[in-house]
Amino acid sequence: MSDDDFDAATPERIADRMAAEALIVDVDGFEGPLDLLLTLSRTQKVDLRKISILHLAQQYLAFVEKARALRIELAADYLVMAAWLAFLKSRLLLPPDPEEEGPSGEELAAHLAFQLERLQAMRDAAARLMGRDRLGRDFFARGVPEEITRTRRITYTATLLDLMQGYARIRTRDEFRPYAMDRDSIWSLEQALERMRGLIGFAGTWTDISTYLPDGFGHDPARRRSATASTFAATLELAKEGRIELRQADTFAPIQLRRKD
Amino acid sequence: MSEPVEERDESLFEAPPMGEQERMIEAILFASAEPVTVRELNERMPHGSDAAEALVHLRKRYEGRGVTLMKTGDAWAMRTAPDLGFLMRRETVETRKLSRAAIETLAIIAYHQPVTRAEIEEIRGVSVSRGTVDQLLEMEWIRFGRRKMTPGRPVTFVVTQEFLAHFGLESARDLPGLKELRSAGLLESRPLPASMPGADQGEDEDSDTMLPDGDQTELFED
Amino acid sequence: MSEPVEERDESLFEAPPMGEQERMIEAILFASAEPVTVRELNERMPHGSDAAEALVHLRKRYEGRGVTLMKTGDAWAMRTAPDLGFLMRRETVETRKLSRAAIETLAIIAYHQPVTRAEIEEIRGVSVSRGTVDQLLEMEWIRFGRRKMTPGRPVTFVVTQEFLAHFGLESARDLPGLKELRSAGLLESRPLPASMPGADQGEDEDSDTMLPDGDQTELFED
Repeated sequence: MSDDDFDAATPERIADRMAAEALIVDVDGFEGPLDLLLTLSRTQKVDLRKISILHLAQQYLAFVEKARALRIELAADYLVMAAWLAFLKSRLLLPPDPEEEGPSGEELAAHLAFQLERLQAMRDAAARLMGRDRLGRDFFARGVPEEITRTRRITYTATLLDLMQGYARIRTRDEFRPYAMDRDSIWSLEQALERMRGLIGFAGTWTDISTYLPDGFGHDPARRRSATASTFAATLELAKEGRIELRQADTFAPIQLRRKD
Repeated sequence: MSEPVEERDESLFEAPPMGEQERMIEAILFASAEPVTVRELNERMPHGSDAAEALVHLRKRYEGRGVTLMKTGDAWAMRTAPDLGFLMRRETVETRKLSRAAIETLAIIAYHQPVTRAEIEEIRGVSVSRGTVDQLLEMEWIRFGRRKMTPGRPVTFVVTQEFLAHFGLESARDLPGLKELRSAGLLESRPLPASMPGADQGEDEDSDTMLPDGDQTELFED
Repeated sequence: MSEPVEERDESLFEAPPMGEQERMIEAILFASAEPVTVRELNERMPHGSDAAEALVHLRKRYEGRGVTLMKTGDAWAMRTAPDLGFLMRRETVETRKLSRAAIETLAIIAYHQPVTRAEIEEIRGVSVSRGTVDQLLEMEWIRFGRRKMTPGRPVTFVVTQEFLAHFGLESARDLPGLKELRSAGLLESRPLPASMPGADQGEDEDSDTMLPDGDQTELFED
């Protein structure tokens, strides 16, 4: 078979060409060279296992030629396939060269045939799968599924030790009274020192000491007293450490501090 | 492989056999999210069907089964049998420690029974919430004792057999006394942490209800 | 205030009669839209019940009815009989139309699982778009399987229980035509001769040549 032969104007060939042209029109509809090859192979009207790969290669090359003639831009992989099929064609037509390495033309052709058959098989399988009775289309699940209600039952428990400790706690509460002092309104020296250490780094300019009172200690008199005392004590401590400078313009005037660099 | 619908409809000029109609309403009622009226059933079934009759058969078929046919208004629905409702529930049991308020109340009742609510409050130094007492009653660890012969004849609380069984006691008198508690090291004079309820006792109505959320969980340490 | 469940459990040291167990699984399966595993059935039924045996009875009872028992994997579900689908059009939820690429990809995954993206591309002859795989993943019809023990350790895809349930398949072994395809050698991974286009693409991603024989069959045995 030659190209001339292929182009001969027998009715069959014309049908082939018309098919090829029809294909060209919707070249976008193909999902790549293998898809195109599979479609072309159908024009051979034989079992995919008996397909003539040589003929198929010629059909494909003719298709690519037509596409070129019609100035249809083919994606690179179509052209790669065309080049490879041209190579395969020559291999199939020429007697095998004993010097040549790699698989023979027949092996390559057989693999291509396998790929086509496999793709077709998968397409058939997909169609059968989608044609099965399907949930929500052919058979249906319960329309009002009932939720499993999960209830949590809580049981309480206690040990004898809990009980005795609880009782002991109540009966001896008076012993603990001195310790149970209300510390809510107290701002301790330790707390003040810790707070000041963190803040003095930012005191580049003279700042009123009262601005260092912790949040929530500025209004209630008792809390304010406690915080003022501890904060003042803390500044003294920091001044002693040489970390800050203190100044007071007058007796009872605001005390100001500044970072000592 | 669904058959074309039209073909089926045309071949069904004659109503399908009653057994077939029964299957049909069974499937429709099963798949439907809402109860279906007889009229609607007839509309959906092949021409000439009698849904009302098919329903009679279907209802009989499901008698005593795990699923039953129910009529609501003039519509029908399939539902799981009411006696099997327990299968639709999943219960998880969680065991928690009694709250401090409950333990203290329980301890006072155990050591002082029979004891009135007012007495419990006096000993605890805080009022006892209804919830705490109810919880202990529900657990069947305490019960009402005889009324006190004092003005107002207040009810008293005593501990129950269940309480004794749970704590492995033969009688409430077996509870260790203060002296024994001390010698057992249960009364070491350790200050209460400042954040503990009872620290400013008296204002603290009931530690159960007054505590901020964060503290609440701590009481259920488990 | 007795605890119904505990009491029930205690009174049921003996398993309920088989007829009763049948009712129970009937109710549970009826109430659930999703398949329920035998294990879950046993967990939900009273102690000592044998869901597997009860299922045999129940399945027989529903044979030929408008509602039938279907098995997917080791889970069971009640479904309307497929031949009555025409009555149910009203309940149909329009499912998103799958593209041809998605359908083919799905079929390849189902028949070749576990399968890598490179293998899917080799079979289809084109690259698989992310969107296609994402769509199938989102529908929960496919999921990631174990990585292949080939260079690059590529991820694989397998179909899910949801896929099987949707298509009414008991297992992946029941895929239509699976045996024929296998005996025709169409589910084998044949190495690509070196000089073919695509042979060098995705070099390390995966190469079929590295696949141990019988890898294919392994996963249908579960």
